Amino acid sequence: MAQMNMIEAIRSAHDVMMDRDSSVVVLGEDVGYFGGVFRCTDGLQRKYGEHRVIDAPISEGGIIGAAIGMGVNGLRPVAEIQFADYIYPGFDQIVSELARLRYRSSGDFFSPVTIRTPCGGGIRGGQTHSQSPEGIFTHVTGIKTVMPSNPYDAKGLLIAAIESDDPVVFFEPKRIYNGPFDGDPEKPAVSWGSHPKGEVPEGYYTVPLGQAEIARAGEELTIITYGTLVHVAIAAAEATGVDCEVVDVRTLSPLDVATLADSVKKTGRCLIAHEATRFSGYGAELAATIQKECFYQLEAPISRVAGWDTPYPHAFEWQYFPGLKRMSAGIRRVMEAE
Amino acid sequence: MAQMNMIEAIRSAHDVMMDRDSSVVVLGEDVGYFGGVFRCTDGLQRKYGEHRVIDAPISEGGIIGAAIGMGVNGLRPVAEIQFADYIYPGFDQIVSELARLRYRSSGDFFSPVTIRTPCGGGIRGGQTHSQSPEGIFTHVTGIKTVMPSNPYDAKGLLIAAIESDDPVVFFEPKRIYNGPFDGDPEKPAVSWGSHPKGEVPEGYYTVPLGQAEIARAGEELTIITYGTLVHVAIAAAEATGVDCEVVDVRTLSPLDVATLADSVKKTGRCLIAHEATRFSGYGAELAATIQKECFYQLEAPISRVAGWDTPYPHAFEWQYFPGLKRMSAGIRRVMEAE
Amino acid sequence: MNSKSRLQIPRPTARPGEKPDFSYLDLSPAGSIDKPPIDARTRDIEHLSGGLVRVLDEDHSAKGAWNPNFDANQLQVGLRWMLLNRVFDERMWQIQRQGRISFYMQATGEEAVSIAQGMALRPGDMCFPSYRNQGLFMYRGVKLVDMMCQCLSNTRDMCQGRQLPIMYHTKTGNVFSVSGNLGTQYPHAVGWAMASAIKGEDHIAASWVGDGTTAEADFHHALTFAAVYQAPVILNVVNNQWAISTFQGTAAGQRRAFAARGLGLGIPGIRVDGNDFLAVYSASLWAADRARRGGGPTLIELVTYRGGPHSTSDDPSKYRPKDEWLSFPLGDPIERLKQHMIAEGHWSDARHESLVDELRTEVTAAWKEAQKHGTMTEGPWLDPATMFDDVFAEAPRNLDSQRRRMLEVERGE
Amino acid sequence: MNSKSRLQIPRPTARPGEKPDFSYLDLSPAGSIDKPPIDARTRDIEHLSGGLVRVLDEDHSAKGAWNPNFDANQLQVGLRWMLLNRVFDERMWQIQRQGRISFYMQATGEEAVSIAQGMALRPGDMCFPSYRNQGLFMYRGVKLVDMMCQCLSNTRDMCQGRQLPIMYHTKTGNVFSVSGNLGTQYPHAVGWAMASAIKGEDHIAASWVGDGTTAEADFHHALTFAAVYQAPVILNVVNNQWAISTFQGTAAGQRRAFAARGLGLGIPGIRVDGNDFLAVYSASLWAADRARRGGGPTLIELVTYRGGPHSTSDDPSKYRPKDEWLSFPLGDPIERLKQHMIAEGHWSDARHESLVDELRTEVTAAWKEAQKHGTMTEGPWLDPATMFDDVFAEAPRNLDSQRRRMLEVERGE
Ligand SMILES: Cc1ncc(C[n+]2csc(CCOP(=O)(O)OP(=O)(O)O)c2C)c(N)n1
Ligand SMILES: Cc1ncc(C[n+]2csc(CCOP(=O)(O)OP(=O)(O)O)c2C)c(N)n1
Ligand SMILES: [Mg+2]
Ligand SMILES: [Mg+2]
Repeated sequence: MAQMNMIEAIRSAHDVMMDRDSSVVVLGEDVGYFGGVFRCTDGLQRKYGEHRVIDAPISEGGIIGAAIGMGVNGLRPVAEIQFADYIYPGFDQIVSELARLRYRSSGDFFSPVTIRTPCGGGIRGGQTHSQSPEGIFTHVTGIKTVMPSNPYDAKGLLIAAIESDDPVVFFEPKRIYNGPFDGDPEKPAVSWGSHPKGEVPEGYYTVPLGQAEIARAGEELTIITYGTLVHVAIAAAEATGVDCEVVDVRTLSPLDVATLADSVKKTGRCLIAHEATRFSGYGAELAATIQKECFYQLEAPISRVAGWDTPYPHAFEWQYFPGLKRMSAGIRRVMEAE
Repeated sequence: MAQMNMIEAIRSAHDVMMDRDSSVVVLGEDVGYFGGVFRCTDGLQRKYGEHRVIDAPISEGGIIGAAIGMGVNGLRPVAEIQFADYIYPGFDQIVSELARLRYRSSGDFFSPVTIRTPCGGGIRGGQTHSQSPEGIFTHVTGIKTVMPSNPYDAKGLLIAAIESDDPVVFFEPKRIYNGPFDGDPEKPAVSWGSHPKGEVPEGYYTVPLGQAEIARAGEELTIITYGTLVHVAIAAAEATGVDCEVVDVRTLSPLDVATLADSVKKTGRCLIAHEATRFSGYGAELAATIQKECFYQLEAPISRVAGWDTPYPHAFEWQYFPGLKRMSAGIRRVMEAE
Repeated sequence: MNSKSRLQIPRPTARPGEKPDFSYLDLSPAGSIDKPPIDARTRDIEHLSGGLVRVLDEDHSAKGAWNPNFDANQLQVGLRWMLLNRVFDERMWQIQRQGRISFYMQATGEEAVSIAQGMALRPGDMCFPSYRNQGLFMYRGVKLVDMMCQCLSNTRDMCQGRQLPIMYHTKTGNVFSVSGNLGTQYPHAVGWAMASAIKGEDHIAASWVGDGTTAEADFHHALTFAAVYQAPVILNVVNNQWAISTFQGTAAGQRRAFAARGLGLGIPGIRVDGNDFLAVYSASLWAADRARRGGGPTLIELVTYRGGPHSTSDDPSKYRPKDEWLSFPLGDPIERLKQHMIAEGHWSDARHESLVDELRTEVTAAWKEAQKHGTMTEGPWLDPATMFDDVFAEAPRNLDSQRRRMLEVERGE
Repeated sequence: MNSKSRLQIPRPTARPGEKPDFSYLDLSPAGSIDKPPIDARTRDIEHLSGGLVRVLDEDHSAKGAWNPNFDANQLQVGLRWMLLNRVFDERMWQIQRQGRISFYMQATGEEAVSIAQGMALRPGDMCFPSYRNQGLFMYRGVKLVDMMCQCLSNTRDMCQGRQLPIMYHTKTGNVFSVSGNLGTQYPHAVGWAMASAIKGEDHIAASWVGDGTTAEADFHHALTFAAVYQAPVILNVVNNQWAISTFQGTAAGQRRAFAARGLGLGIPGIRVDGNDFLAVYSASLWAADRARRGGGPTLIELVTYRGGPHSTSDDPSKYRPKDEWLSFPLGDPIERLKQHMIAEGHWSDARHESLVDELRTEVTAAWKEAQKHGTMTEGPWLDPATMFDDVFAEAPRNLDSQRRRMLEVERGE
């Protein structure tokens, strides 16, 4: 099997789908001739032409609005928003139109748009290149929200997203585009080459939407997380010596409650982690759901490890990022509670 | 003291502040000559002139963007967004600019904009005149999010919001503009005249931001809610005969955790209610916080009563709205759990 | 503060109690505007955005290069649908006033827009309407009874009770779902048209927004994308002078015509007498041909007047002179077409009266039929369980369990 | 699908390996455009958006009605600041390449924009810059060392480490905080200008966006509000031909000049040779005077070329000919002003060299000083506890407790 980093896996997902289905088109800022600022669409325009890989004006609202219209006319658009921090100008089209079109027309119209966008910090991008706004989208019914944590899932989930007749907002944690990251910025970067999930089939396969995965089996405590923090959680399990079960949510909405709840019922303890700011973040929904589902099994309050409730500060990236230290402290906090 | 409904109370807050502070200006669609589609700014243009009560183009993004610039230049703008369902075109300016300006300029620049917008259903407005998007805004750090449940609070909180140097998004539950509503659409409408919180001083006063209030004292179960559902909760307490303590959150962010947690520690049971869709709604943050703060006192899982995870359907308003029946069922659910 | 303010606040020419004044409208005499070839360069046809394309003259004759030279039958088709639109609106307004539907919006005075443009487009062309394009739905085959059932949110409602009245759609008739959010349909039309071009088809798209809506972001997005990719699309601005209480000057409509909004992007604009059925048809056909042959987008401004209140929730006497419509120099589109047909010998007052009667009967019959499928107070009822359908292609678990919960509560469990 | 597609995809005139081709630029000879009175009606000055206002001629003389007739001192002031901008950028670029700051963006080739426009505005006027207006910050009094400290996110950073390098602001210098989000500053400028008018003051606002950014919603919002209220504002589009890898045609810049974007709203536009220091100054002063006297907004397009990569994260050799800048017909603004000054007898190569040396020394000194306040690798350090400040005017409880938690974790508690 091929070794791919997340960028290559995402590119490959595009390639596979554009090859299989001539209705798949790609649009976004700098995605065409240049191949995207993160290179996720590199080579696609050369292969599929500029009528299917389209350089768009700098207008996130226009990109999503036009993509919706294309989708209504039988295409299957994949729109790239250059950074998740810049998705807000397209927010109205996502919430008011994309998410509701099928509902309001009783299924007569729908638009199978996939919106891909890199999110998260840890690349010294400052507050406008580091945000994790996924929680907001999970509150919008009618769209699916996805965030992969590795190349294998990225490709499989992206193919599933493109194939889905439902709109999907697909967040790509850019900190792990090139390799997993365990939350310690002092350590040398590692590549996906040595990671089992860096093995990615060249061809078509899917990872179904709506299914969480146990990323590390364990007995003492469940860490529910997704994206970059999956790797931090695994590292913190090793670092603390606590036998954590790490659940990778993968599809944030709709949520695979059963996999999460089963794990917490088993371990009796739960830590929830994400990079996004804590207050009203997606972790709140996870905590609310788990306390409800697992109340009688919980031996300690559910704890959250998350970005602080501030914008992402350029200078204090590592004090802001919920890295190894904070994850470990969170594990200890939950383990110590009785 | 005067009797006011919520519209009159809101209008009075504008009037008091425009009179006290010549830097207060009002802008929005149809707010000027016409006085607003809900009449909240009626008479203000006649009194303060068209240079301070400004009819704006239909451009929520432009209204908020321009208001930010006005605020930077020493004015204190109060912007009306005609329906909360139409706030999304201004979302980028709120999230990326209004909420972050003080932070990114280390306090050198800020813009004290208040954004008022009617929210919620129950007026046969269909899915684009009924939304309750407050949860989304509570995830945006740097702005305060407020929703009053009665005329007295509405005026006092709005004055506090206008005076605040921080930006505030101020949600007005339109279902209770003219009178409290206990969630039973079959009952005749009642007016604020008979409600103690319909007594509103004519002049200046504030209800401080960031403080919850006990709307009904009780011992058996705490219902945490806000806006229209405060009244439904009180009615459900009576209907079920359960001695509920109803906490009116009032300021959703920043949250007055202590008042909420103290109540739940006392009662040992907690029901959270809002009209917004449930998944990743603001109730999730409330549940996540309360389970953490009150874990050892909780005798039952925290339960949520909320709008279903669908758009607000025109025909099924009363099946959608978390009214008396659902609130009562929620109370019983929490009381029966052991 | 007022006294020193230097801000310039646009003001309508007349408010309640004042004399209506439409002197701000730049009018051109019927037949005075040339009709350029459809492959003319934008730069060479800028003047079309400043003048006013008119065919029907004061003396009820049809004049000039834009005259589509309709035969009697075509004229009668146009008149019939405009009248039906008017009669339907009147009836539905009454019905709302009786409390039998929750909301309604009329297109009174603007019927030429939907009908003439509907006729100028081909069935395979896709329409992205605003809420005032009910005429388009009718003309494109949606039955009156189905429109009424939508307004009733009853068991035959095409939206299954999910939408406010008038938010119609028709998949087979190629009219997109009306949105409550202003202007969002504009970039959809452009994207749809881009897809049509990508697929090598010659269907075009058309969309409609009001004068006030031009201030929204989507207006700009649509124009930009249409210009960049030369999308085969007609972008219409229905300038009915008012946006609820806000007159067109608050959307900068007084400095320069809305038709000129695309010029800076290289999109030609035509300003048309929106109450002149023949002019509207002809300008739209010109733009459609242009788009279909690869000439790209056209912006059409349709100058008209919102004859009625904004909606059943509105009271225009609060903000404009009661008799303003009567002074509107472009009159009433139905009356103008009728007089033209009479002048041409194709029509008479008597035939007109009997057509009105016939349409009223048709509408009454439809209303009777519609009520059989349920009203606000009487069954049959839509099954509330359906409110959980179509959020996604397939209901995920949370929706399924909420559906069960809802039914339990409704059953009092 | 490709073969049958009829979509029109805009294409730059040259890609890597191809011969640069700027034939698409409509150029006017220096001195050939008239200078209308500032109270001219928009309709009468539309031609200003099509031509190209130029003062500096091929022979280095200054020509025509737009010549501001600067004396030697004014010319030297302009040259000095443009050079400082260039020298500063070169140095900061190097510094980033050495890994000593995380990111940088140059204004190479576009220095006339910030400096000439800075000079044309009054100190009380408020600037809402884009990320390529560092020259404005310098000219308006921000010390080089303070700009460097911002780029270092060190203890003297005006942003307290919260922003990416180059996102400066100065309250006293009246330059707004640079945003990472494109175009958001445009409506701020209009709102600020509206407030100025409301307060009866005669300060104006100015803002800058790039060619690519014109496609964003905020561009439209700003123009609309500016037109409706005749806000005293200058809205600049810096057309440097590229938006990262996307050429200006993808923002519809090839069909019609960006300067024409406001015409449809009644906003006059001037297209200016953005590399002609004198023309930029003069056109900006004209627009400023116009705004100050109640004439409303002006849109200025500054035709220039992005001489360097988009940012330190970019590699333009991937998408445009390496030598494209060399062929740019409007040359380099610094070189052009220098040659003019030499031609006028105010300057010499030797003086130029020594000025460059002097500025380099100044920049080096500033860099030395800046590092004393902390670098990425060496202290002093900003206190991380400050990251919880200024989210709100006063930190609410959750932020206070998070601050404590953060400090505990950092201390290993
Ligand atoms: C995004 C958005 N903002 C505001 C509204 C509220 N609203 C509904 S109709 C209307 C006026 C629209 O005027 P115009 O575009 O001229 O269309 P007309 O009603 O005259 O046909 C407004 C402000 C809305 N529906 N959507
Ligand atoms: C809202 C938003 N979308 C996308 C980006 C990413 N981005 C940064 S600069 C840039 C290109 C801007 O080009 P232009 O407006 O021409 O300005 P220039 O860089 O040429 O000065 C893009 C797409 C952004 N910063 N903000
Ligand atoms: Mg209108
Ligand atoms: Mg550019």
